Amino acid sequence: MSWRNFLLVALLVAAAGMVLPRVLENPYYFFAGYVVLQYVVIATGWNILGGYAGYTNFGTSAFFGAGVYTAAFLIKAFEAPLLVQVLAAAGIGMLLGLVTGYLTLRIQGVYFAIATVALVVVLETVVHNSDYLGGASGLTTIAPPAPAWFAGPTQYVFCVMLVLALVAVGIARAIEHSWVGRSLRAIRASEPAAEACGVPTLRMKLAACAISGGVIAMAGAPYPYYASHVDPLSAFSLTIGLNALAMPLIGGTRSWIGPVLGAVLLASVQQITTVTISSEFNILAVGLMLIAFVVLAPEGILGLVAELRERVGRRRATT
Amino acid sequence: MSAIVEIRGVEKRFGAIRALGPVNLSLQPGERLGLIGPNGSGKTTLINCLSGLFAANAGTIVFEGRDITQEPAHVRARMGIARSFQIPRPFTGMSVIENLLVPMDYLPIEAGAREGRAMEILSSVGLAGRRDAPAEALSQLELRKLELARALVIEPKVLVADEAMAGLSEGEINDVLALLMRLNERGVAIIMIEHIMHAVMRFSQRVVCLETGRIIAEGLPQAVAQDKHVQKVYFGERAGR
Amino acid sequence: MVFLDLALNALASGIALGCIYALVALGLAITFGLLHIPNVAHPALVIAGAYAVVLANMRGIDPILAALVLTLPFYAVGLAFYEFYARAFERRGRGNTLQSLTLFFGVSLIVEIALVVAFGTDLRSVSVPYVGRSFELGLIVLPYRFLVPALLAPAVILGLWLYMTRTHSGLAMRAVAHDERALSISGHDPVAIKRHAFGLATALAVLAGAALVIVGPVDPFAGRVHLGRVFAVVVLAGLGSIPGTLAAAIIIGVAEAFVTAFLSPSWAPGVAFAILLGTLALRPNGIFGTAR
Amino acid sequence: MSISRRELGKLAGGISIAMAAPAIWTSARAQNQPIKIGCTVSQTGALAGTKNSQIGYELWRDNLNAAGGLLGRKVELVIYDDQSSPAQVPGIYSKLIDVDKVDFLFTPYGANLTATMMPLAKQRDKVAIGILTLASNDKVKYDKFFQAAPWGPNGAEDWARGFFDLAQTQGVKKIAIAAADTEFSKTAAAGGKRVCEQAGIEVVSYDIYPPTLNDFSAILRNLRAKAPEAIFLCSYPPDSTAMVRGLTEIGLPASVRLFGGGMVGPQYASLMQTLGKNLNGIINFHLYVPEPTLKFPGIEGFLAEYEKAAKAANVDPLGFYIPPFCYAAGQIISEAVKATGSIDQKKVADWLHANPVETIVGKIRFNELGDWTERRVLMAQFQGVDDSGLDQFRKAGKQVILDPPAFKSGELVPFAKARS
Repeated sequence: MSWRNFLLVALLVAAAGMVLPRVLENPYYFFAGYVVLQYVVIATGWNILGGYAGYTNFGTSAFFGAGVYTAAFLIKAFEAPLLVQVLAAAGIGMLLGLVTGYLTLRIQGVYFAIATVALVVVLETVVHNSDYLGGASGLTTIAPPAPAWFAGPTQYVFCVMLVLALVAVGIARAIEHSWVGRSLRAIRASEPAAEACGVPTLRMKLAACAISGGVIAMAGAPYPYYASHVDPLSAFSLTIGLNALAMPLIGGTRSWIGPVLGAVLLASVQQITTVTISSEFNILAVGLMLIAFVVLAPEGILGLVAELRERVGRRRATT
Repeated sequence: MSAIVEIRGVEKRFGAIRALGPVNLSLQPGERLGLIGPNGSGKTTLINCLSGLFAANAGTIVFEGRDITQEPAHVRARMGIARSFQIPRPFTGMSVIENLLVPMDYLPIEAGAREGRAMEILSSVGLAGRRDAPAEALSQLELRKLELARALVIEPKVLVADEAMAGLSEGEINDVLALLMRLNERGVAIIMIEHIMHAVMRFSQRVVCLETGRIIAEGLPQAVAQDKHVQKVYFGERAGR
Repeated sequence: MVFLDLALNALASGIALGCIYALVALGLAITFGLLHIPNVAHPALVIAGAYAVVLANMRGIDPILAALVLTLPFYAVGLAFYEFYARAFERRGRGNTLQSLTLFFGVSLIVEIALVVAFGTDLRSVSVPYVGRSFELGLIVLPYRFLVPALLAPAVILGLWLYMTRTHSGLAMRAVAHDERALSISGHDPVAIKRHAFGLATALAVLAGAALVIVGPVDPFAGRVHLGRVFAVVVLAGLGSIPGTLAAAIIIGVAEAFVTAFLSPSWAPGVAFAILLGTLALRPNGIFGTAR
Repeated sequence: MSISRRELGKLAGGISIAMAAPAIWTSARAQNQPIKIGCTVSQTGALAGTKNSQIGYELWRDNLNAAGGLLGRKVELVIYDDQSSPAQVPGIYSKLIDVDKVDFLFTPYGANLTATMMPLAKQRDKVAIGILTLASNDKVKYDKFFQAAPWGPNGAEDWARGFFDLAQTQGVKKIAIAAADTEFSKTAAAGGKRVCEQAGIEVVSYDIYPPTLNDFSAILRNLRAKAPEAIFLCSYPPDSTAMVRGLTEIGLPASVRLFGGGMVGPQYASLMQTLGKNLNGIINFHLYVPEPTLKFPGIEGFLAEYEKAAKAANVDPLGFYIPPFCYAAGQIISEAVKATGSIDQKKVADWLHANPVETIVGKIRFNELGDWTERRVLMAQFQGVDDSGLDQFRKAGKQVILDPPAFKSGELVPFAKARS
């Protein structure tokens, strides 16, 4: 897909998203859609570091939670508008990515993954001990009302998340198709070789970590608006960290479309199972799906498609 | 003629173990140097220190009159110190030509000229026909060639070939040797680390032998090969008999 | 005097707590540290072990005794599971970190739900005669429900360490972490060794489960709170170092106990991870790891 | 074309009939459809221990349907798993309201989960019955929210007041407070602290600890030097167990006469069974205990039915704590619907504000925020418990009610004496 086509599709999606609340009346689809889009942003952000550069961030919820609490803080302190919250969250996320990256990216992959877990617990402990942020009880965040143009707050926050998702995917795609993406792929394949080719690996990894952190934190910013209440358990939830890596895996980590596919698929399945299987078996279904994917399509949907294409090509070649 | 590389008193320790040094070694521009020594003698450690993957614990490394001891590897690469790896490290997930574009991203080459330049290098190593093949699909020989091709992109002044011929057939060894010779004719100084003795001896103007991190012999290939000490540590009991 | 009392007891309970953390982390020290398989399902397996011990205890069997016997079926489960894992990944090429993480994430969800279905969601505990009493030595008062499982840790670790350093298959297991090719040249089947190691790690889960359920009651989701900490222990120890695991766990346990006693208990969970972050920044290979 | 005023009137009338027709048709059809009540239950995750609430709902539904339903219509429950995660709640409740078109709501369990659905309930104007959620309506101030649990008015501050009333009558001057770092416990601890300040009781220590803590020796040791006469503990099941064990392992300062208050855990059968006689002397809150002063009509029958269902579902076999209030939550709705003969949200809410409701947990009157007008959180002391198992707790006399005075069923025994 060329840049022009990509932009065209993105604009179409954005326009469709803006019109949707006028056509589709039932607000539930916007609640569910919000969650799916939120995961598109998270998975896309995660993939910039985890997929392109090959550094598994296990502590995605640290960045997500930082975004959530940045926004909650801004609502409580200044009743700041959503746009300000999103930008501030992205800034904090980038800063956090930079600091974590500086502390830990000099070390190899597995250590980095564990260090990010540590970050989650440290941030969660800080929030727990902060009375201003509500501690364990959380913070009720009655956000300013939605602009009149939107049918309701959910539709509004859905559209905001849609824009964020397009921005995130745009960033990921831009990186992927540029020299930055090429350097990150080189790092993923072999760091010493990349370094020997003149790639400033540490600087590139820091950049990827910061951008990735910024995008993930951005995904957390509208949460206070969406849920009207933030609490440390939701903001720093293990589920977010695990979904963030399961989704790109399911879709495929090599290209921007992979995390998008994975997020849409897994988040939809999760949304659907919770409201159709009204028992603990909804979790079981998700667990089985993850295992099935890893075993049957280890390179994700993209890998599967590539394999199929190759097979078809070979068959054509033989006949 | 002043040396292009000056290694002075370089040491490398891992914890309590001293893997290298102190080592003093200089390389003349356009020289062909063979680096030999048994496994674990510190050859790769030495060139890791030279290329900047390891920070030396002591000593200085001077390149073209400039102290580069504190420079990170990517800076040294851009200055003209290229290397290949003992075990080929292709950039998987990319095509062959894209592998060569990675170093070019950091060189002042015009965007339009890059592909042509990359193809030139691919042709020179005989990989032109594989330009769009994924790196994963290459054979052992092709991987070795890609490794060298990638090193050539930065137009090195010094090239370190770390066992570039391991696992190749006799004919393929000759291919690679010829390739390195052509490069050297263009003025590139080459350090060859190799276990295949006849290749090193044929190729090198000067040979250095390392053992337990120190240089134990240095000189003309024949002289080093005859050295009692070298024979004992390197060729083992059989040669000593 | 009060200070001394607090400090001594914080030290004692910190060490005890650390020993218990070490037990939980031990299986992971093998799977993650030696085999490089990030088994995030390990804590869930530990809880499954705890439930198995509870079942045995309902028939009046001592939890530690029960756990020792149960190591055999758990070992077998581990073997079977590794076989599945190996078929899914390793024989088809490499199983990268991301794929394994996702696989084990799925497994832990399934283990949790299986426990819910089998046992319900109520807290379960064991009854042992020594719970409720304490060991006293001078100023130190340490509840037996900590002391007994804590003593289990050094015993298990010593056994494991002797096994790893003195026996043929133990040495092979450590070798597989470093150089698989060399091992297969010397006539070992790396897959068999790894399978054995994975079985061993799973068998250790039931011992850890017994320790946890003696300390306090468990529910099917209790493994989640341990996940971060056990990984922290394994990394702090330097991957694969068995004695290091004990030392790192004790460092974390003591740090938590001192923060609880002298600062505020609410900061305790963060402290362990702050240590980890600091250590990783300063000594990337863990406190007891050697540079690679 | 000109239209006369009369014609315009006719036209308007025609349009309004045309527009109303589908409404009439749907309401006729709705007559045959079940009345739906929706909620989430934490079937998985950290709060999965509360999933026995579902049995409470189901028994209410079954009894009601067996007696002919509501307004001649069947009653149907729509229940989903919220995975103990507040993030799941808004989406699920929107599904309940907007897709499943439920008529009434129960909240999820607990305040953090409920906080994310309250604005939605208010926005969609659905009557919502609170399931043990503390102070959930204090901020939102929703006029169609009603609390099933007896926290009473100003719950955040006062729900555990009984403990402090007892402390005052016992002449306690120094109290220590410890709470798990969770929403319910911290709210309770903060409320307790304020009550103490008003009552002139000195709070000698105030500890917040992480809910994963399982070694309380440090906290208990720190307490020794401060010599409190009462300890107000707000804990969750795992740490409740650890603390009760700590009582015998480390021991309490001899000065302590009252211990307990806000512990969640000793209400659950599994922990009561595990801790057995270690519970003696502890004074702790409860919502229902089988004492003679609490013989509300229907409660015993309910517990008998619950016991059978619980066995099949592998959940808490006693069911004193949450399920009766889930049943009562259902009754709050069914009584109001019966009385008003309607499922109109406003009529139901107005009726509930104006009239008391008879339930299996007693007669409930609601104030303007939907809380019970009177606090009826029990402070009960474990007395004469042995290690014989669960059945003893089904009899009166094991958990003696000390407060509120109206329900008092026995006398306080000093802590040390109760444990000997």
